[in-house]
Amino acid sequence: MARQGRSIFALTVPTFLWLTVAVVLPITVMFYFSFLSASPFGTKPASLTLDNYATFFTKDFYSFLAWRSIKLGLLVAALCALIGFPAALVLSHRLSGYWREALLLLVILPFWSNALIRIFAWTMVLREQGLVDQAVHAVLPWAPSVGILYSYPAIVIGLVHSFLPYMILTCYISLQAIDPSLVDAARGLGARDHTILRRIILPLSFPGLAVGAILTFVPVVGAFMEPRILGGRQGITMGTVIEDQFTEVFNWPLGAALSFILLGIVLAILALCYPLLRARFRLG
Amino acid sequence: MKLVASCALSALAAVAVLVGTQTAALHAADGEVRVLNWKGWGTDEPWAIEAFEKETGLKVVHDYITSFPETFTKLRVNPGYYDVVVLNAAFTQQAAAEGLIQPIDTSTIANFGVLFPDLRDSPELNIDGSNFGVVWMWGGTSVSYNTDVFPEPPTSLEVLWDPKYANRVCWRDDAEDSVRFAALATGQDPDKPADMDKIREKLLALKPQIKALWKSGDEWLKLVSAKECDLSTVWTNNTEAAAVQDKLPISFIVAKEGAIAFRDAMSIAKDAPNVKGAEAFINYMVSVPFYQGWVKVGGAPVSANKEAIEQLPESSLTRTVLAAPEALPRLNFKGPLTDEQRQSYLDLWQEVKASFAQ
Amino acid sequence: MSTVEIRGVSKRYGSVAALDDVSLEFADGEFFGLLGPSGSGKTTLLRSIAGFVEPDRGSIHVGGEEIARVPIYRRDIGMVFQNYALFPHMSVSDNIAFGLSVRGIGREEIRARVEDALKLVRLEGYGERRPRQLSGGQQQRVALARAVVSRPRVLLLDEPLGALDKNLRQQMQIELKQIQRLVGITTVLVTHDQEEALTLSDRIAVFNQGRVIQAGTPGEIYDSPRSAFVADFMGEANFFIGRVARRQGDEMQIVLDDGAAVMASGPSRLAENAAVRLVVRPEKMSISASEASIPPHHANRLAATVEQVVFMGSSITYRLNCAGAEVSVYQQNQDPPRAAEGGAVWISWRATDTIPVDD
Amino acid sequence: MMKKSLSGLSLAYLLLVLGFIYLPIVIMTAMAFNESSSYALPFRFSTKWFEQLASNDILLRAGWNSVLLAAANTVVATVLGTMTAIAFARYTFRGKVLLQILLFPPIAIPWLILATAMLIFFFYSGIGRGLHAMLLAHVALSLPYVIVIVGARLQSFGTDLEEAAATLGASPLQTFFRVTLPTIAPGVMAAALFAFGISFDQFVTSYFLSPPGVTTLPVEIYASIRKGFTPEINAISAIIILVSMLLLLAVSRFYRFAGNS
Repeated sequence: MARQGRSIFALTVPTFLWLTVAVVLPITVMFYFSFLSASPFGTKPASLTLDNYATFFTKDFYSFLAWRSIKLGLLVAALCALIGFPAALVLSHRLSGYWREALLLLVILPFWSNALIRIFAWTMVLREQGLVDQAVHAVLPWAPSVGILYSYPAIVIGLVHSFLPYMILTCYISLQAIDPSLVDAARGLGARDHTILRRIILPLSFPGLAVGAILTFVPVVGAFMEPRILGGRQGITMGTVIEDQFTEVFNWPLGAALSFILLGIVLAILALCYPLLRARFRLG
Repeated sequence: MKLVASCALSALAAVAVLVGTQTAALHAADGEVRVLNWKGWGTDEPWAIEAFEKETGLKVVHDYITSFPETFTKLRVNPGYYDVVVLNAAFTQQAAAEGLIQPIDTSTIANFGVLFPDLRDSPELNIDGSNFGVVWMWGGTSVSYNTDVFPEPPTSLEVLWDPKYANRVCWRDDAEDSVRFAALATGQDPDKPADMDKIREKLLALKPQIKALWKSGDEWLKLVSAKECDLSTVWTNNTEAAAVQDKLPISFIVAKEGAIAFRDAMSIAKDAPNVKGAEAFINYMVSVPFYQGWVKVGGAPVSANKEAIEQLPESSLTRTVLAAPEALPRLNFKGPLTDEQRQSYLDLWQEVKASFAQ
Repeated sequence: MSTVEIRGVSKRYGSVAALDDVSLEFADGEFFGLLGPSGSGKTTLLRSIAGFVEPDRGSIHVGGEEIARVPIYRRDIGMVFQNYALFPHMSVSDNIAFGLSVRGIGREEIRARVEDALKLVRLEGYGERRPRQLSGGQQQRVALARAVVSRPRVLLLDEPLGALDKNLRQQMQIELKQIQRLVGITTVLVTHDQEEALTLSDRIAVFNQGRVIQAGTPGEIYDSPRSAFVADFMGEANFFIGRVARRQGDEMQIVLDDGAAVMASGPSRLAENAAVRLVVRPEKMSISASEASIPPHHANRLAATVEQVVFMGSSITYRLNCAGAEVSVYQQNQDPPRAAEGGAVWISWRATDTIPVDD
Repeated sequence: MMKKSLSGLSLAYLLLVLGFIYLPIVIMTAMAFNESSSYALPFRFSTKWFEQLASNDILLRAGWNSVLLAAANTVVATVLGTMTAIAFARYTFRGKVLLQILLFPPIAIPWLILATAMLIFFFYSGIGRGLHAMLLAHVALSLPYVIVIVGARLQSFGTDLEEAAATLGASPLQTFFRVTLPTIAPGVMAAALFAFGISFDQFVTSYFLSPPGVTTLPVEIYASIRKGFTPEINAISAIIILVSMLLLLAVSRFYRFAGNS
């Protein structure tokens, strides 16, 4: 046991310490701030209060926006899974050798480009007279103009684009580990494609799908850049509201309280799903 | 394995180089003037830095902000680092009260005398007899319009609410400006609006008009370039830059209800390591040659220097529309707001935006 | 090559005793089978020897050396896993060479020994293939070659043939035994398949609920099970319950519950009047159509009714009802069938084939 | 379905997805060659942004800083994250759930708030600002991604291979480098690529934690947005994407990281 204990210690302590210094302690400080009546370092004396948390419940639009952000997160995660899983399946089980490596790289690489520039590029695609519009008119000249920029769908497209690589990647990793002989065996037993998909591939690749969904859902709930630039008057989210508390009015306590409420909601949703996932697929 | 090893090695080398660069940056403090400002807001014009460095032998180092609250954060966490800080005059009092900036010995600023006295000696900058900021530039936030759509310039703010331009307004996503515009449009004092419900009503009524809510000058320029907006609320100097540099069909008005104006001033940070250098830099920044240069490259606001103003071309929008004698009385210079006001403005504006999204 | 001594080893998981005071000795070069139902502790013992499990109490000695403090990788063992655990990213040769190369053995020697190992398992020419490209039986042989190539002190086999189909399994059993004889490594086999254990092992230990129920040669275990569990687990057994009526030396007369008397012969600790459970192996019994045709040396005889006759090829299995109890009898497929379903017959056996067992 | 043949339909689908992913990248690159500084159309070809970039020392230096920082982050985050993922997958221990929960804040709390919190804490704890602080932050933000990505891969494999290696005489280190790592290499490489991306595009924390005078590419880009950034940014982004693409494609010729076929 001692030997194993040492290994665990050596494997986890660096990460533990790193996260403690860089995340836990700063967040603890911020958590403390969220109970202050005024911003620290300001001229006004600050006292402890629960008002910042109460604000969330007293102003109707906060809960409206929180719910909106969660719906957005679910929608984007679902779309990413819908688009990304088949792509990962093709990559992992229909391709091999150099092309598989190359295409996988091509999926991840755009992630290295600047998010702001990517978003501005989307504005050129989605606006009236933009690429989509012109493509539609090239085929159907009489069609009405289709500018979907500055709308809810534009936000969704931008976010799906930002997070799709996560989903493809995590699904790919799980799918790639499935032994093809398992599938051959199933086929030998007379299973059809959709049965194989449902009974073998989906359950076995579920860890990847679940991780992909978490990595998509969680950050989308707090996203502010894509909604703000692509959403027009639809662009307000919980993320932008929190951002404004920090950048516009220097109200760290309220901004922090709102973030912790959002974090709490996200963790609660994940906690609700966790036993379900664990029981069924031995996740984690 | 070799690949992993070589990756690790190159990364270690990278860390070493990084640490090297950084120490170099932190230790070359002598003979420097450190400026905290928005990026691309005059002080970092390459030709200006070159001229100043040549004249004084001092090196100019810039650090940038993306919002005013950030200025305060940066000053707090880097005490004794910055020399010159560019602040909107509405924030100068607060910075002075928090002890983040120090009084300026105006006798060392040769150009101090030729600044517009109204701007120079306003109570926002001259606090209890001490000058905490030297007024530098001023400009407006107003309504700009597409000159192809409007052969005749509109005259009233009401055009923003005109159903004819539904879905064609690009509004600056800023709580304070939004409230101030709505206050002007409803005939209230933008510094102390009495009827906030009226302002809420007015802003809620914008819903069908709004095409996009923009936050940075860059976003706005891209919107206008793509011909997304017939009307927008925007800084006047950005409008002029778009018209002159990007050749866009655009101009702005000072509406009959008025326009919002801002003043930026230069302050010296508390415990600035190079006060002399800071004074020299401020003096250069309010000089005629600097303004001349900035006007030439375009996008300059209005100088607080009486003599420099003459450098604006006769045809410039800034001169003919904003600084026109008949428009000047309609400008409402932003006064300082209390924290409570800022918070209530933001709450109001967020509530309005939430209803836009419903 | 070494002896393995296991002394008083116990291991608990929570309230469950996976190993309960187990003591065994494996002789040098011996092929030892650990047999038992799943969860009986046999795998836990194997993994304790390998080092994956640390016993709570007791000691394990290999070649006289206590190995509790020796890390797995210095225990000098070879192991074949149920799913073979071949390294998918290595060729067959590299798989086999792995144990040699981590010990820092020279390239040339490795090459030669891998060649030998491939020859040993009759896979010459397959060295460059990937494990995925081999059949199940071939993968099994690679796993075996990999485990023995570094001449470990002990070879551990964890259900090595479990993943193969029946024909291949029988063929591999023979090969496995041959190879083990050839390399002469002390070998421990874990299996739940009694036939496999009997075929391969020099000696067998039968496990149940964390304890060794009985250990001995396959013949001892099969012919003289000491308990009902062993008798039942090792092949098929007919059980009778009765009471010792009379005892004289090694001879005993037992009266069954229905009043019939049965003779048993052999050493026993049972006193007169004690309750007793008897086991008779189905192949030790004969079926006779009439009392007269019962073989004369069969001291025991009972009347029964045939319920089912199952033709098995080399033998025939009769299922009979004998005074309410179900009895199975195997007969060689030599003579014409002695009874038809529904017929009344006699079953008989020798007194020495009656085995009294503990409950 | 598992035949390694590529039907037209699945290829078409993959290309469609790739097209979706690359659409903005293509446009970004095209705008680097467009004369307008504000993405205005019609398109007029010009290389002036590349010429201006060549003489823009600040942007070039920022770009170089970004590459170095991202490289350092990639190595540290990948190594630490892989270690932790292994501990998660192979052992049960006290504090495991706590550590797993600790992974959520860096993903779930908006980076702006995290960055502010880091700035305050680093300032008062004496860690200060600078590249070391940026590295501290970037690694913390990358770790959760590395751990889940590598973890997903590890979960697909049992402990058998590692046990087999141990019985064959491989020490834990030998086992790790010769068995575990090659098996999970696809996951580790993918995680490394992500870690690089997270750092390379990391604006908020870099911005808050960079001392004056030391900037990275994203910091330069965001600081420019009040006045408007020029397509020089597109030009440098296009160059970086193209160079890394060629580099990685070349590497993948020699090194398999998409997994064993």
